[in-house]
Amino acid sequence: MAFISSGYNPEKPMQDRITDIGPQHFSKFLPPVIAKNKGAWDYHEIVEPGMLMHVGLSGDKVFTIRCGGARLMSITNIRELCDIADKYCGGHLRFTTRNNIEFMVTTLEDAKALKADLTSRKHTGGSFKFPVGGTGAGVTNIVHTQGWVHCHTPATDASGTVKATMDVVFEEFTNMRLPAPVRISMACCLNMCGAVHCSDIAILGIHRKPPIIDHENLDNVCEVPLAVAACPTGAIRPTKIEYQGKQINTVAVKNERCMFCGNCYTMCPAMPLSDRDGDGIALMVGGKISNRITKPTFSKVIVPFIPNEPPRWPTMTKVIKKILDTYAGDAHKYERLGDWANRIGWERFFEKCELEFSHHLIDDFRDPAYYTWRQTTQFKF
Amino acid sequence: MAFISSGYNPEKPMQDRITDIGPQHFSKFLPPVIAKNKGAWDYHEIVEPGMLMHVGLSGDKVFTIRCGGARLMSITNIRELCDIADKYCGGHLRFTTRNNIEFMVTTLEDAKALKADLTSRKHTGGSFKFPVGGTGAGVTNIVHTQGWVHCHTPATDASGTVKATMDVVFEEFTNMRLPAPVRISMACCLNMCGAVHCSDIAILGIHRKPPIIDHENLDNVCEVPLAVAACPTGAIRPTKIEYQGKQINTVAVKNERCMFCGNCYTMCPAMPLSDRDGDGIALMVGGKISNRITKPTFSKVIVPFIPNEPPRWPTMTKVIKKILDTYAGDAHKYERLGDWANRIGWERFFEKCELEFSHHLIDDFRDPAYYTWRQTTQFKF
Amino acid sequence: MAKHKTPLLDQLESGPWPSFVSDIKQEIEHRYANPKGVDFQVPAECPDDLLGLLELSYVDGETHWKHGGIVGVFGYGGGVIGRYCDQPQKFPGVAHFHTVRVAQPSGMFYTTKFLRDLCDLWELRGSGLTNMHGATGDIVLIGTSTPQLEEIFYELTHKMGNDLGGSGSNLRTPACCLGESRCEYACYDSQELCYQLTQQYQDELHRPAFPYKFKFKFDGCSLGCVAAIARSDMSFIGTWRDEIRVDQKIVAAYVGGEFAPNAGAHSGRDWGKFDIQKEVVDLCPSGCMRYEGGKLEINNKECVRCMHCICVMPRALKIGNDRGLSILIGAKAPILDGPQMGSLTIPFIKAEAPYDNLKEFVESVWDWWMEEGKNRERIGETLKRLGFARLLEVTGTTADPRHVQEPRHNPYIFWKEEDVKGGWQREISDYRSKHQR
Amino acid sequence: MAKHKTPLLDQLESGPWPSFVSDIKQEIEHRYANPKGVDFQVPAECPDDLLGLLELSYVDGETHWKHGGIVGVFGYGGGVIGRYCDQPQKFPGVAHFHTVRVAQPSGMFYTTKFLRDLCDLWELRGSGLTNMHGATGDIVLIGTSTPQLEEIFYELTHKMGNDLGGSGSNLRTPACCLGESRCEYACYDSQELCYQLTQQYQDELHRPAFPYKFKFKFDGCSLGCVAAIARSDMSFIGTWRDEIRVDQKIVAAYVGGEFAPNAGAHSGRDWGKFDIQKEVVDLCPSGCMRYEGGKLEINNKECVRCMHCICVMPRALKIGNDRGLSILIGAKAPILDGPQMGSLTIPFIKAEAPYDNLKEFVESVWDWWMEEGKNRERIGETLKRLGFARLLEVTGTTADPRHVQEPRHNPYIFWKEEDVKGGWQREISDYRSKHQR
Ligand code: SRM
Ligand code: SRM
Ligand code: SRM
Ligand code: SRM
Ligand code: SF4
Ligand code: SF4
Ligand code: SF4
Ligand code: SF4
Ligand code: SF4
Ligand code: SF4
Ligand code: SF4
Ligand code: SF4
Repeated sequence: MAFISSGYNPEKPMQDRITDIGPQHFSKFLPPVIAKNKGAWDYHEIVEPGMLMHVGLSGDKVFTIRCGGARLMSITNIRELCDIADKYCGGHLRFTTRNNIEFMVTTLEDAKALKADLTSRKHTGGSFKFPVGGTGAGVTNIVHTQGWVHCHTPATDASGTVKATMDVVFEEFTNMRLPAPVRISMACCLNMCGAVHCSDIAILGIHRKPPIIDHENLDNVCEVPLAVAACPTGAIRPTKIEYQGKQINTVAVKNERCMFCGNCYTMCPAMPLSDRDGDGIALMVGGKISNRITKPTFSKVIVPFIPNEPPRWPTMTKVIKKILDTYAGDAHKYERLGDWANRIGWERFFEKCELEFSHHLIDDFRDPAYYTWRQTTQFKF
Repeated sequence: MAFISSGYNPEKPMQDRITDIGPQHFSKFLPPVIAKNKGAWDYHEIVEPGMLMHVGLSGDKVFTIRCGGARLMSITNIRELCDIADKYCGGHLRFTTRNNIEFMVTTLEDAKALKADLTSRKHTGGSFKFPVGGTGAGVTNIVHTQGWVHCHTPATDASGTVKATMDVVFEEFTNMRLPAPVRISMACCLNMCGAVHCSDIAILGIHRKPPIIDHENLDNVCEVPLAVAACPTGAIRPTKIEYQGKQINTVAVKNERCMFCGNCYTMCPAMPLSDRDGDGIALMVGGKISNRITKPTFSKVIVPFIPNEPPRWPTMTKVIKKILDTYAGDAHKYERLGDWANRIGWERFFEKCELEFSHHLIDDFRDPAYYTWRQTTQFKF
Repeated sequence: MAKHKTPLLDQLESGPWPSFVSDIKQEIEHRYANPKGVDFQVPAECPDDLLGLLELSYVDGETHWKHGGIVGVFGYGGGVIGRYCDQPQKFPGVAHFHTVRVAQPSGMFYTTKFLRDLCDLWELRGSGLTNMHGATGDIVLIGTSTPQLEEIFYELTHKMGNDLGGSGSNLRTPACCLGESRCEYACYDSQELCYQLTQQYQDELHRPAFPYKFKFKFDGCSLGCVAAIARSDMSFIGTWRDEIRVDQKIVAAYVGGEFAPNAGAHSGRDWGKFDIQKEVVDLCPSGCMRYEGGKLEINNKECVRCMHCICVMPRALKIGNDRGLSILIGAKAPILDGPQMGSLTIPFIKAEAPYDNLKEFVESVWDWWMEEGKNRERIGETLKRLGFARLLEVTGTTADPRHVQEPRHNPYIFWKEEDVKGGWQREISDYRSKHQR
Repeated sequence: MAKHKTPLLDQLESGPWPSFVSDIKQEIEHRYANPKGVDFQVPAECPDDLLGLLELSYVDGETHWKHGGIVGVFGYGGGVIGRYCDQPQKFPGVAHFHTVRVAQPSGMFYTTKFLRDLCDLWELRGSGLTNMHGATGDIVLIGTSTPQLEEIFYELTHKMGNDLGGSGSNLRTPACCLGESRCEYACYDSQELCYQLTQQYQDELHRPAFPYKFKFKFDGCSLGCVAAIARSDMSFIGTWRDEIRVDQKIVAAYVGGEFAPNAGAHSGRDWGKFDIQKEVVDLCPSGCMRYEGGKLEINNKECVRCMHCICVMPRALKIGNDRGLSILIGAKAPILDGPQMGSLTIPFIKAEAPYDNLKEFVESVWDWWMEEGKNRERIGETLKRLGFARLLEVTGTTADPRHVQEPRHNPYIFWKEEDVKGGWQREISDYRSKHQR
C-alpha cells in the first residue's frame, strides 16, 4: 500500500485549508416531492407496517418505506442501499433518528414493489438485509452505542445485545399490534450514549467491580487530583505507596463507596473496571420522551443485573420478551409502557412480569432518592 | 406570696419520687357511651355544621358538638368548658387534634340545646367563646404555634395571625360549602412546629435578614464549631476579630449564602435574626395529609413575603380569602385545594387567584429542586 | 385592672372567632380579683405582663423572648422549655416564663375532674394560661418560674397520677387520633397502641439518648386525622388486607338519595343529585370499581385503600376485617434538609396486644439510628444519607416494590462484594495479561 | 477468506434481524476481493481483524480497546475519537482504529451521490465500516489510522463540501427531526434552524471553549422524534399558541369509522370500534375537550398541546397557525449527578429566519455557563448548583409559573439585600437596645 495524498500538505497545514463549513445544506438532498411540499403537508397514514403515506396540501403524495438495519453498517451495505434508491427513488434516501432507512416514492405501486424487493434481500447467514417495519404501535429499531466494537468503557457489547433482542421481538417490528410505540434503547456503560434514560425498555451495560489500580503507571498517565475529583461518591483519595522500592504517587479506592460509574476510568486510564464476571446488563423500563398524554419520564431500573451471556444473552432477551408480552396483553390502547406500570402500580408490574424485586432497585443516590420511595399508604397487596 | 410546698423536698429529690408513669390511661376519661361502643361503631353523619352523630352497632347514638377555641386558653376558659361539660355531658369532653373542643351527648335534643348554649356565649369584646362548626367540607380550626407569645425565634405572631385569619374565613367554619375540607396551619418560623408543610393553606413566619453577630458574647454563649456546623448552606465560618483591643473568637457569615433558616440562632443565642422589616409571612398552599383519592403532598410557597402588619395582617388575610374563594368557586366536589391547583395547572392558579409569580417561588434548594421545575412542553398559555 | 395599655391587641377582640386577647383579659381580671384567695406562686400580674409584652412585640414587630435556658426537673432531660423575657424590668411577671409539657391522655378525652385539678394546680403555680394542646399533642402549661417546676411535677405525679411529656433529643410525647373510641374507620386501637408504646418507652421519653428528637404518631386509618405521615419519625397508620364490606341495598339507598353522600359533609351547598359514577367510581385512584346494573363492584385486589368510597357512603361501605397497620418512617419539618413525609417501610403488620412485633421493630430501628445517626440528624435524614435499603437490612425487612413509588432512575447501585462473582480482589497483572497498556 | 475463527459471532448471523456480523463479513470479502483494486490506505484486513477482536471480547467478556488517545485534525478540538486496540500483534489491522465524526445534513436526507462519494473515501482511507448514524447524529466512520485523519478531512472539505462533527468540550453536532420536510406536525422548520445555528456556531463546535460538552436538538413538535428533551443541553421544541384547527366533518368521518384512528398506527390488532370519548376526550391531559352532539369542542385556552388528539385524528385536527417553539435547558445522561431532562425556560418564542432572537438567547446562556460552569459540568448541573432563577436572570427572562411544575416545597428563599427594607447592615447595639441579653 502506497500513501495516497488527498492534496493535503502536512508542511503547510493551512494551505488551501477549508474549515468551519458545517454540513451541507439539507435542501441539496431532498427528493423533489419533499422539497415541493415542504412545510405544506396535510396528513399522513400508515398504509401497512413500514409504509407511510404523506399527503400534501397540494394533493401530492409521498410513500415512505421504512426498513431496519444494523447501525454498524459496511460501505457495501450502504452501496446496496444506494443501488435501491437509484432504482426506485431517483437517487434519494434518508435515515431516521433511530437508524432506520427510509425510501420515498410517489406511487403506491412503486411502494409495494420496493417493499417486496427490500424484504427479498437476505444476508447469506439468513437474516433480512432490509426488513420493512418500525412504524406505528410497534417496536422500532434499537438505538444503541459502541460496545466492544469500539469503546474502552463498555460493560457489554452493543451490536450483539441489540441483534439478539431484535431477533426475539422481531414480530413487533413488522406488526403494529402493541398498545403504543415501544422504544428500546441500549447503552453499554453508565455514560449512556443515547436516550436510554428515557426509554420504554433500556438495556444498559453495568460494571460491578471497583477499578483495579495500575499503581505502576498511574502517576504517568493521569493527574491524581483529576482522578480524585472524578469520583462522585468521594471514594478515591490520593495516596503514596512503595512500589519496587520507590515511593510513588497513586490513589486508593474505598471499595464500599464505589457505585461503579466508571468516571474515574474516563479520567484516568490506569483505573480499568471491566471484568468478565463483574460486568453485565441492567434493564430499565418505563421511560418516554413524547409529551403525548403524559409527560416525558425517566426509565427505571427493574432488573439490577444479568450476567453477560454472549453471543445471544438469552436470560436478558427472555426478560425483555416477557415484559413486552405482558404489557401487550394488559395495557390500554395508547398507553405507553411506563404509563401502564404507573397505572397498575409497580408492585403489580413486578408480579405480572414475574420479576424479582430486590433492594438494589430502591434508589439510594443522593437526596432525590427520597422522591422515589413511597410516601403514602396507597399500595396494593 | 409565700412559697407553698407540694411536698417535694429539694434536699432529697428522690424521696417519694414518682417518675415514668406516662399519661393516665385514656379509658379513665371516656364518656360511658363511648366506652361501651368503642371499636364497634357503625357509621356517622354530620347532622348539621358542628354536630356529628355516631351510631354504634349496638344502636347507641352519640352526638358530638364541636366548637372552636383559641388554643391559647386560660384556666378561666377551661373551667367554663368544664361547667358546660358537667351540665350537659356528665363531666366529659375532649379536644381534637386541631384544638377544637368536643362535647358528647346521647340525644339530639341535648345536642341542640348544647349547641344553642355554646353559641350564645360571647367574650366582652364581642367574639364567640365557643363557635360551633369545623366539620365536613369547611375550614376548621387553625393549627398553630407560639409566635410572640412564647418563642424566641418567631418571625411573626401566631395567635394574632390566626385570629385575624379565622375572623375572615369564619363563614367557612360554620358552613360546609367548600369542595372539600380546607386545613389551614400556621407556624411562626422555619422550624415549622406543626403540619404547615402539608396543609391546604399555610401561614409561615419567615426572616429575611442574616443573623446579627453579637461578637462580644458569642464565644461565651456558644461553641463556635457548633454554630458553624449548624448552617445548612455553609454560610458561617469561624473567625477572629479584634474587639476592644482583645482578640476574640467569633464567626463570620457570608450573607449572600444565607437563606434565613435560623438554625444558627437555634444553636447560638448570639446570632439573632429577627427584624421588624426583615420578618414577615410566606404563604404556602396545596399540601394535604389524607391518602384519600390522591397521595399526601407538600405545601408549596405561593407568596414569598408579606410584611408583618399587626394586629390584623390585612394583606395576608386578603390573599387567603381570595385563594379560598377562588378555590370554592372553581374546584370539583371532593377536590382538595392542591389537587385543584394541579388539575388546572399552577399557571392558572396564579392567574385565577390574582397572585404574582416571582423567581422566589422557583425551588433552588439542593438537588430535588430540579423535580419541581417543568420538564415537559405541556403548559397553558 | 390591667397594668398595660394594649391598643393593638385590643383590636383583636372584635370579630367572631374566639379572641385570645379577651380570654387573657378575663384571666387577668380573675387573677386580680382572686375570688378564692389563691396564694399565687408566680406573680398575679403574670398574664397581665404577658399581654403587655405581647403588645410591645406588636409595636416592635419582634419577639421579646430570650433564647431558651436549660431548666427542668431532676432526672428528666425534657418536659420543660425554659423561657425568659428580654424586658424583665418592665414585665416582671413574665421575667421567667417556662412552659411545662404535660403528657395528654390518648385521644384527648378528659373528665372535668382532671381538667379542674389541672386548672387549680396551674392557677396556684403558673400563669393560668395554657395551650390545649401543643402541636405535638401535649397539654402545654405556659408560664411559670424555675422554683415551681419540681413542685408542679410533684403534684402532677402524686395528686394527678400524670407525667410530663417530652422535649429534647428524646422520644417525644406520642399522639393518636381518637380511633376506635368514636370512629368507625379505625383499623386498630390507635389509643391503646399509643398508650402502650408510651409506657414501654418512658425511659426513652424522659432521658435523652437519641441523636435528635423522635416522634410517634398513630392514625387509625389512612385519612390521617393526627397527621402522622407528615410529622412523625415513625407513623403507624391503620389499614386492612381483605375486602371492603359492601351492603348493596344501602348503596342503592345512597344512589336513590335516601342518605346524604359523605355523611352530609357537603350539605352546605347544592352539589346536585348524588352521582355514584362521577363521585365514587371515577374518582377511585386505582380504578378498581364498577357500578353496573345497580351493583357496586370492587376489585379488592387492586384497591389501594384510599378510603374515598367509604367516606362517601359510610353506611354502605365498611373497612375490611383483617386489620392491621402500615409503618412509615422519617417524616419531619423542613429544617434542615427539606420537608419529608414518612416513607412506607412495613406495608402491613398486625397490631394486637401485647404488640411485641411492633416493639421489636421500633427497637431495631432505634438501635440502628442511635448507632449511625449524627448529632441533630432526624431519622429521615439518616435514611436519606445511608439509603432506604439500609433500614430494611437492619430491621430484617425484605425489599418489596411497595417500598417505592417507582424503582430508581439511576443505575448507581452500590453492589456488595459478596454479590459479585469472583469478588473484588483483582490484580493489575492479571488484567494486563489480557489487556496491554 | 476471513483470518479469524468467530464461532460465537457466527451465531449472530441467524435470526431475522439484519446481522451486523454477516454485514462485516461481506465487507471482509469485498475487501479481500477488492474488485476495483483500491489501494487501501489502512490495512485490507481491518474489518477482518475487527471481527476477530470482537470475537475475543465475546470470549473474554471484556473490551479490548484501550483508553482513547488524543488525535485529531489541525485547528480542531474535536471530530475524531482516538482508539487503539490492546492486542495489536494479533490484530494489526485495528491497531489504530479511530473514528471520524462527519456532520450529517439536517434531517438525514441524502443523495446516493453523496453517500457513494463517502463510501469511496472511506473505502480508500478507512475500515469500510460506519455507523449510520451515531447517537448524537453524526455520520460515524469507524476505524482509521492517525496519518489518514488530515487526508480524510481534506477530501471531505474539498471534494464533498462537508465538515467534521463535534466531540470534546464543544458544541456537539446539532440534530433535528425531519420536521417540515415530511411531517404535518412541524411547528417550525427544525432542519433550517438546526442548520443555521450549526453554521453560526462553527467556532464553538470545533474549538473547545466550554466547561464540557453542549448539545442542541430540534424537535418540530412535542412528540419529540429526535428526543431533544432527553438528550440536549438546549432543546428547541415546536408548539403553537393559538388554536387547534378542527374540521368537524372529518371528525365525524373518524367517528363513523371512515378513517383509521391514529393514521392506522394500531391496525395490527382489533381494538374495536373507534370511541372518540374514550380514546380522545377522556385521555386529554388537560380535560379541555368535549364531544357532544357530534361536535368536538376544544377549550384551547386550557389545552397543553400534548398532540394526542391530533395524532389520533390527523386528517381532522391540525396544529395551530401561530407557531414557534419552547426552549428547555439541561438534559443529559446520568453521569454524574443523575439523569436530567430539559427544564422549560422559554415557554414560547417565534422561530423565523434570521433567528436573531434565538441566537441572542443561546449566547446569553453560554456566556453565563462559560463564566460560572465548573470543569466537566454540564449546564444542567450548573443549573442545579446555582438555581434556575439565576438562568432566568442572566437571560433576562421573567419568572413565570410555566417555569415550574409546582412552586417550591421549602421556604428556603435566598433573598437579596435589595429586596429587604432597611438592608442587611444591622448593629448588635441597636438590637440590644430593644432586646436585653
Ligand atoms: C422518522 C421519525 C423522525 C425522523 O426525523 O427520523 C419519526 C416520524 C414520525 N413520528 Fe415519531 N419519528 C421518529 C422518532 C420518534 C421518537 C424518537 C425516538 O424514539 O428515539 C419519538 C419519541 C419516543 C418516545 O416518546 O419515547 C417519537 C414519537 C412519536 C409519537 C409519540 C408516540 C407516543 O405514543 O408517545 C408520535 C405520534 C404517533 O405515533 O401517532 C410520532 C409520530 C410520527 C409521525 C407520524 C409524524 C408524521 O406525521 O409524519 C412519523 C411517522 C411515525 C411512525 O413511524 O409511525 N412520533 N418518534 C423517527 C423514526 C424513528 C424510527 O426509525 O423508528
Ligand atoms: C376529630 C378528629 C380526630 C381527632 O382525633 O381529634 C377527626 C375526626 C373525623 N375525621 Fe378527620 N378528624 C380530625 C382531623 C383530621 C386531620 C388532621 C388535620 O387536619 O390536622 C385530617 C387530615 C387533613 C389533611 O388531609 O390534610 C383529617 C382528614 C379526614 C378526612 C379526609 C378528608 C379529605 O378529603 O382528604 C376524612 C374523611 C371525610 O371527611 O369524609 C376525615 C373524617 C373524619 C371523621 C368523619 C371520622 C369519623 O368517622 O368519625 C371524623 C369527623 C370529621 C369531621 O369533623 O367532619 N378526616 N381529619 C380531628 C378533628 C380536627 C378538627 O378539630 O377539625
Ligand atoms: C410548643 C410547640 C409549638 C406549639 O406552639 O405547639 C413547639 C415549640 C418549639 N419547637 Fe417545635 N414545637 C412543637 C411541635 C413541633 C412539631 C409538630 C409535631 O410535633 O407534630 C414540629 C414539626 C414536626 C417535626 O418534628 O419535624 C416541630 C418542629 C420543630 C423543629 C424542627 C425540627 C426538624 O427536625 O425539622 C425545631 C427546631 C429544633 O429542634 O431545633 C423545633 C423547636 C422548637 C422550640 C423548642 C424552639 C427551639 O428552637 O428550641 C420551640 C419552643 C417554643 C416555646 O418557647 O414554647 N420544633 N415542633 C410544639 C410542642 C408542643 C407539644 O409538646 O405538644
Ligand atoms: C459514538 C457515540 C455512541 C454511539 O455509538 O453512537 C458516543 C461515544 C462515546 N461517548 Fe457518548 N457517544 C455518543 C453520544 C452520546 C449521547 C447521545 C446524544 O448525544 O444524543 C449521550 C447522552 C446525552 C448526553 O450528552 O448526556 C452521551 C453521553 C456520554 C457521556 C456522559 C455525559 C454526561 O454528562 O452524562 C460520556 C462521558 C464523558 O463525556 O466523559 C460520553 C463519552 C463517550 C466516549 C467519548 C467515551 C469516553 O468516555 O471518552 C465514547 C467514545 C466511544 C468510541 O470509542 O467511539 N458520552 N454520548 C455517540 C456519538 C456519535 C455521534 O457523534 O453521533
Ligand atoms: S455508552 Fe459507554 S461504553 Fe458505550 S459507547 Fe458510550 S461511553 Fe462507550
Ligand atoms: S467507578 Fe465511580 S464510584 Fe467507583 S471509584 Fe470510580 S469514580 Fe468512584
Ligand atoms: S415555629 Fe419556630 S418560632 Fe414558632 S414555636 Fe416553633 S420554633 Fe418557635
Ligand atoms: S440563618 Fe440559616 S442559612 Fe443563614 S447563616 Fe444562619 S444557619 Fe446559615
Ligand atoms: S384517622 Fe381514621 S380512624 Fe382515626 S379518627 Fe381519623 S378517620 Fe377515624
Ligand atoms: S378505597 Fe379507594 S382505592 Fe379502594 S375501592 Fe375505594 S375509592 Fe377505590
Ligand atoms: S417531532 Fe413532531 S414535527 Fe418532528 S418529525 Fe416528529 S412529529 Fe414531526
Ligand atoms: S393537544 Fe392534548 S391537551 Fe390539547 S386538546 Fe388535544 S389532547 Fe387535549
